[in-house]
Amino acid sequence: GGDDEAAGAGGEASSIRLGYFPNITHTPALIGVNKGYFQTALGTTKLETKTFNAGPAAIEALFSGAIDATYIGPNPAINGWAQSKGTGLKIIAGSTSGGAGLVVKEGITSPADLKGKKIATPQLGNTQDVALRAWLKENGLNADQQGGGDVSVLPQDNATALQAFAQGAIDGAWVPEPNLSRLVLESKGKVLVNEKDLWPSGLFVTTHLIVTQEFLKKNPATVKKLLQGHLEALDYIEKNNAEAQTAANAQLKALSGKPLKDDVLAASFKNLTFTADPVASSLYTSAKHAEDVGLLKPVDLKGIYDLGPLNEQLKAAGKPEVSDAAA
Amino acid sequence: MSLLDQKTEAVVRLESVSKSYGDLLALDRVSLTVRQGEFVCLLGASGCGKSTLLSLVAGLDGITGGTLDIGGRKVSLMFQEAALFPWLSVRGNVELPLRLQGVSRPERRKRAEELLDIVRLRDFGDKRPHELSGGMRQRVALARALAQDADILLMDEPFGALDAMTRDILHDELERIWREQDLTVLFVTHNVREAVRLGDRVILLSSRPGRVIEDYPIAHERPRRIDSPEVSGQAAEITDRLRAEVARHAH
Amino acid sequence: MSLLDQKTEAVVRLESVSKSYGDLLALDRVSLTVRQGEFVCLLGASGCGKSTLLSLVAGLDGITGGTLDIGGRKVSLMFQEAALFPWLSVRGNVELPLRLQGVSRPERRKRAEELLDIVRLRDFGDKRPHELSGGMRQRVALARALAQDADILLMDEPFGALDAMTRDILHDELERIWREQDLTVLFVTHNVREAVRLGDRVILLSSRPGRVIEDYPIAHERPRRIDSPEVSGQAAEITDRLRAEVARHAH
Amino acid sequence: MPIKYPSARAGLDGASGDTTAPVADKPGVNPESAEVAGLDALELGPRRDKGALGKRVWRSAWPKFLAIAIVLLIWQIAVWSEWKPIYVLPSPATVFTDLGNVITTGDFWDGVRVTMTRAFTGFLLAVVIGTVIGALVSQFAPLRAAIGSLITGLQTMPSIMWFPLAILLFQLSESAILFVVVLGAAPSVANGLISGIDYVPRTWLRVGQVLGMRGFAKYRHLILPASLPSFISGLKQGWAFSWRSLMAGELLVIVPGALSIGVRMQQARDLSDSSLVICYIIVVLVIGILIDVLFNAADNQLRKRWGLLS
Amino acid sequence: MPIKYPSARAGLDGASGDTTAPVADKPGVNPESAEVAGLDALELGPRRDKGALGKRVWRSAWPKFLAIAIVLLIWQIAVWSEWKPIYVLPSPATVFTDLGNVITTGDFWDGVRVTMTRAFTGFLLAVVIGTVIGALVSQFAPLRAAIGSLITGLQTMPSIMWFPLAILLFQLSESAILFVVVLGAAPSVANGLISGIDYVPRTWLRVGQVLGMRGFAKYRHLILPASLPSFISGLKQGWAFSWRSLMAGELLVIVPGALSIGVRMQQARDLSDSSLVICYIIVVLVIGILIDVLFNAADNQLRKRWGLLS
Ligand SMILES: Nc1ncnc2c1ncn2[C@@H]1O[C@H](COP(=O)(O)OP(=O)(O)OP(=O)(O)O)[C@@H](O)[C@H]1O
Ligand SMILES: Nc1ncnc2c1ncn2[C@@H]1O[C@H](COP(=O)(O)OP(=O)(O)OP(=O)(O)O)[C@@H](O)[C@H]1O
Ligand SMILES: [Mg+2]
Ligand SMILES: [Mg+2]
Repeated sequence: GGDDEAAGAGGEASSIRLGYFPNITHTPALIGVNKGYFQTALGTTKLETKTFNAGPAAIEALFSGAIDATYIGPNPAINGWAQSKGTGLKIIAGSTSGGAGLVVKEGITSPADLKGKKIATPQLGNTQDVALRAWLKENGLNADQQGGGDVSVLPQDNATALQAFAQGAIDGAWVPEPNLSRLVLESKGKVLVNEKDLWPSGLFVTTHLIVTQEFLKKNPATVKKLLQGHLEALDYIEKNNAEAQTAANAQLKALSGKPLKDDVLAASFKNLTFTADPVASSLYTSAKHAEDVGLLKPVDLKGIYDLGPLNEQLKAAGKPEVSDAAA
Repeated sequence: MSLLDQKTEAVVRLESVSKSYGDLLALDRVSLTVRQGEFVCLLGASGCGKSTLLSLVAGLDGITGGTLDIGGRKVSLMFQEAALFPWLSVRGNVELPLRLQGVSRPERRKRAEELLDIVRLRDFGDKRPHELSGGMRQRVALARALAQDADILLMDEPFGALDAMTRDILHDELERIWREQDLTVLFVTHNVREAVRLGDRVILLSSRPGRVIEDYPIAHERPRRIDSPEVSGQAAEITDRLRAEVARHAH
Repeated sequence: MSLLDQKTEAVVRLESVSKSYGDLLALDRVSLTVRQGEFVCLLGASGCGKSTLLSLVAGLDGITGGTLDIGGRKVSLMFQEAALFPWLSVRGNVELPLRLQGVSRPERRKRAEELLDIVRLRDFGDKRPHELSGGMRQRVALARALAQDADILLMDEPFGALDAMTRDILHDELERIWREQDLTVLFVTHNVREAVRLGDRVILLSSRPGRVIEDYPIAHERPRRIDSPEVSGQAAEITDRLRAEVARHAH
Repeated sequence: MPIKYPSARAGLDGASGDTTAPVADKPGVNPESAEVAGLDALELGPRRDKGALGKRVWRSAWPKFLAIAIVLLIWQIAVWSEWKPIYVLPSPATVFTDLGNVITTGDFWDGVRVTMTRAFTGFLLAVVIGTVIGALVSQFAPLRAAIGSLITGLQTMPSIMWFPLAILLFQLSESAILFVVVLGAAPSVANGLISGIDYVPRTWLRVGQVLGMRGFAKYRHLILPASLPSFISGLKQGWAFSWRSLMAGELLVIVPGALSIGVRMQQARDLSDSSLVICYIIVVLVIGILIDVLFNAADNQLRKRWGLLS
Repeated sequence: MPIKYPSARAGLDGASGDTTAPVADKPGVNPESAEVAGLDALELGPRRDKGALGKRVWRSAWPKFLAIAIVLLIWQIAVWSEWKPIYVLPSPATVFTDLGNVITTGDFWDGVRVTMTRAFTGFLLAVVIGTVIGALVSQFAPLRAAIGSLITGLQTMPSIMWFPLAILLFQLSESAILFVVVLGAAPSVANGLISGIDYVPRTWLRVGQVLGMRGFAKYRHLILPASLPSFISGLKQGWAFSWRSLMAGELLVIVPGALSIGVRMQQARDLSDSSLVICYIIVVLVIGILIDVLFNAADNQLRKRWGLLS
């Protein structure tokens, strides 16, 4: 693993343990594993993958030294950064952008219609939750953390939210893909807000890749190779979109037994953008919003990114470099 | 046995009653009639089926063959082991049958005190069963059985764990209650003198499988004394018969 | 009591032993010496503290006052209730003490058969305790107590639930075993004749709180018969004394 | 008869516990009646409670303190050894500071109130339902054959699997949470009762039959008291199940108002705040221990009555 | 002595169960010894098992079928009434088709194998640990004072709260899952044992003391058998806890290859596939019921031995 004894010459580890979720927003990881890009790039370094169902468990595993790197959403990354006082992890690349929004019941057409309604978000204080609250505030509606206010915001896990929506127990949900598409396709929900439209360039971070600082320091060469595999996976998705869908779904099936339905898969892919750009500005803005609504203690995110290795790889491949600047 | 003279009503009637536990035959065609107000004592070797007979009469077990009829009368059984309920105080145990009969609380209390008085445990009402000696527990069980106010009283070695003196006292008390309430009593004991002291009839059961082998009518005048020559004499006679019976099986 | 002649060793020595349960004084300054090989019978009213005395000697309860010394000898106690273990067969119950002594399986089996033979339950080894009658259970408990191979045998009304004949047989057996193994026996009973039949001495306890009030040496030649005139005579004498004692308290 | 000495002295002897025997003044004098009459009254009131109480409290307290001290020590040593980074394994000091901050907010106590209300309501419901089901199942052979084994089956079902059904039946309401709690706890209660009933000694059942107990009276006066030990143990397990189910069930719906303990625990995890996670672990343990103390009090009471505790 | 009639007929009588009394040929003749000797051998072999066995199976089967039929009927009626959309409440037919598809894949059985292996390993570990802890706690008063109540406290802790600790101690491994399972189940086992030990009748303890039982022998020959009923009931509860913990714990780490039941359940939920969710509810119920059948067999065996079941 990424233990001391594994740190070889030239900053190469004998193995790397990579985490990701069996989730469509983690497509680059799914492809990279499915197509073997990571292992090819890593060469003699052994790749061990672990899958998680939720961010907190991935962070727990990362901090406990059970994994070295993981794909993860922006929220757990910020929390992990804050809890470890900026010593636990670094974001080294973007992976996925977009693919979230507010789906509501038939009959709700404007923000004003949401008054007195119940809207689910995946978890208090996560990106979608913050996005919803910020959006509500912009539209003159308030919602408190205990589920009260003009709009009742209810943190619920995705499965519960989907069921509750299907049965009419909630009026809407601000969720990421593939649940967005499933609410639309399976439960006849309507997209009231596509979060894409709220961001300047239409891009906002959904998934990125993080490593422990310790691993990054000890094994920079391995990290570079990991990034190489990551970029190759992204390349493949860009060039072979249809095959990428199939491959991602095959990996999902291998991990979870059941693939996504084709229409959901296609709709989700349409909403998602796979890019190495971590869209740093959206992370900062989102964190700012979270602080504004009191869901995050003020946290200094300076230094959370280490895009050096990524940019080296991008430069080598002749692609534009990315930036961790706020705007 | 020619007890078919129907001067009083037959209260318990067994005709060729058999009982087997699996393959073990405990009672073999026992026929026995107990009339209203009779005090019948049962004697027999250990394991010959006396307790089994009582449990059949009480309806606790089903008979394997024959007919048994008690005419739907209320039966009270005092078990061989005291079998008190540990979660109730002594008084609670005695009051329980009264409670089940729906007797009011003060009335219940009064009756229980009386009964505890009879068994000489007036001061132990608030104790719990585990705080009593073996003989005391047996007496509480007696009080509980008496509290039931049944027509037929079945008693399985009720005084086995008592000293001679306490036994004498309770003999008198039991006789008085039996008289006053016109009870029908079926009384199991190993003490032949006790049987002769108390019974109108003494029934001898054979060794397993139990069968009725003798039926002694006891004709002495009451009140009797356990150490009177009449009682001793007849007891000696019955004891000899019993010994002969048990000896036949002792290989 | 002037039994301080040390011709044989004192095996059980109680000096002013008292025992109280909470505020209830069960034994009051009991002094008693039992010598090696002696057969001592205890008589007393129900609830006078006989079982308590045995449990103190067996070390099951702590004394409240006085001194008690059994010189670290092995004690076996046969309880007033059979207290067999329901999860073991009859044979298993009898074998248990042997098992605890580390006796080998075939040896154990043999000993258990012998003991069951002694208590006349040879054919019931495979039964479970709940399939036995009250008297049979008591006999199993006796066999279990004998299996313990102790120096001091404490017996709490061991034959209370047995018919006269079975009792006689077991008297003989017990006497034989006591002789052969040179046991020291402390025997509680309510049957005065039984006490005279078996004992070297008969100790009379007063009513609660128990105190030693008489100590009768029994000098008749062994073997004795329970219905012999000597036994009857002395039993009558002791019974009278006992009645007087119990009557004093019967208000 | 001189009646005063023995009873008075018997009390003293108990207190001092010395080895001299209590003596009646004149041998042969019978203090029985007075003593017995006197002691019943005595036993009702608390006796020798001054020094003994302090001693008893101390006897039950020191092992707890020692255990806590040992745990804290090991924990602190693990922290000192820098086995894991401080943000993964925070020091006891950090955690207790955090805990202090948490429990001094009124909000927290509101949450505790909300959660405890749900826990007790759900548990009581579960006890009622479980008792009825347990009694019926143990009474009717066909019912036992039909659903006896289902009870354990239901017990093994993770609470979250009931969410769809809960939402289906109760939408997102308090009732949905209670539904999950009841489904979690009732089987335990029922199983405890069934096991207790199955092991009621046959003699007692026969006594009951002779006393003419039928139907409800039989349950009231015989079956329930006789199976109480097992029932209480079932209740204890049922409580644990109901609490666990509640912690999951509270995530089902957030009723506007105070944040329940279940939600707070989840949030502590979501924030990857190990110190806060440990805080809530401690909170849940303390609540569990307090409830256990209640159960134990009931249990000891019972054992004392049954003569199993001296 | 004529020895053949009584024992031969006794067997016949048992089989025919008629109401005529078995009679010895000549009154006064004693068939005791032969009969008793004969019956011991007889009782070892199964008796009257032909017709009776079929009858017994049927007696325990029809209520089950009836119960299932009733549930299916209510369900189908709910579906027919179109109370909820079909994708929320699928029809039994859909579910059973799905179930058929699921259980005919080898993959599913691999998953069952993985999960059952974990369940049994974890449970066995929990039993060993729980038994040792239970025995120690019930034996040593200070230990009980120290951690007795903690046992229930631990029981109430939701499994997910142990995840951080599990990962910390065991990384992402099978051991981490087992850790969660053991923490879930061991307290139940311990509590069952403690409650059993606490209620061992005092007389038996005294018998044990007189027989000179000490230490391990006392546990082996007295305490364990005497507390077995409560212990088994604790095991049953422990199994339920361990299974629930396992369902949560399996989400901790997904070992590539066969998908465990816990993961499959979660995924069925994640996919909002109600039919699949119900499939897995059925699977878990069936497993739970099968395990309960095992426990019941043990329990009935025990009750028969104790003379509580005729
Ligand atoms: N539940 C049972 N199962 C099997 N056999 C039994 C059962 N109860 C009693 N027996 C057997 O039936 C026979 C008669 O038993 P019972 O208890 O009636 O004897 P008893 O006359 O009361 O003896 P005792 O004087 O020793 O109490 C015994 O051989 C006993 O083993
Ligand atoms: N565990 C106990 N707790 C409280 N009191 C007890 C306890 N055991 C016995 N006693 C009391 O001690 C006294 C003596 O009891 P013990 O059992 O020794 O009498 P006993 O002589 O054996 O009587 P019996 O002949 O009836 O068996 C009784 O009054 C009884 O109530
Ligand atoms: Mg009997
Ligand atoms: Mg006694």
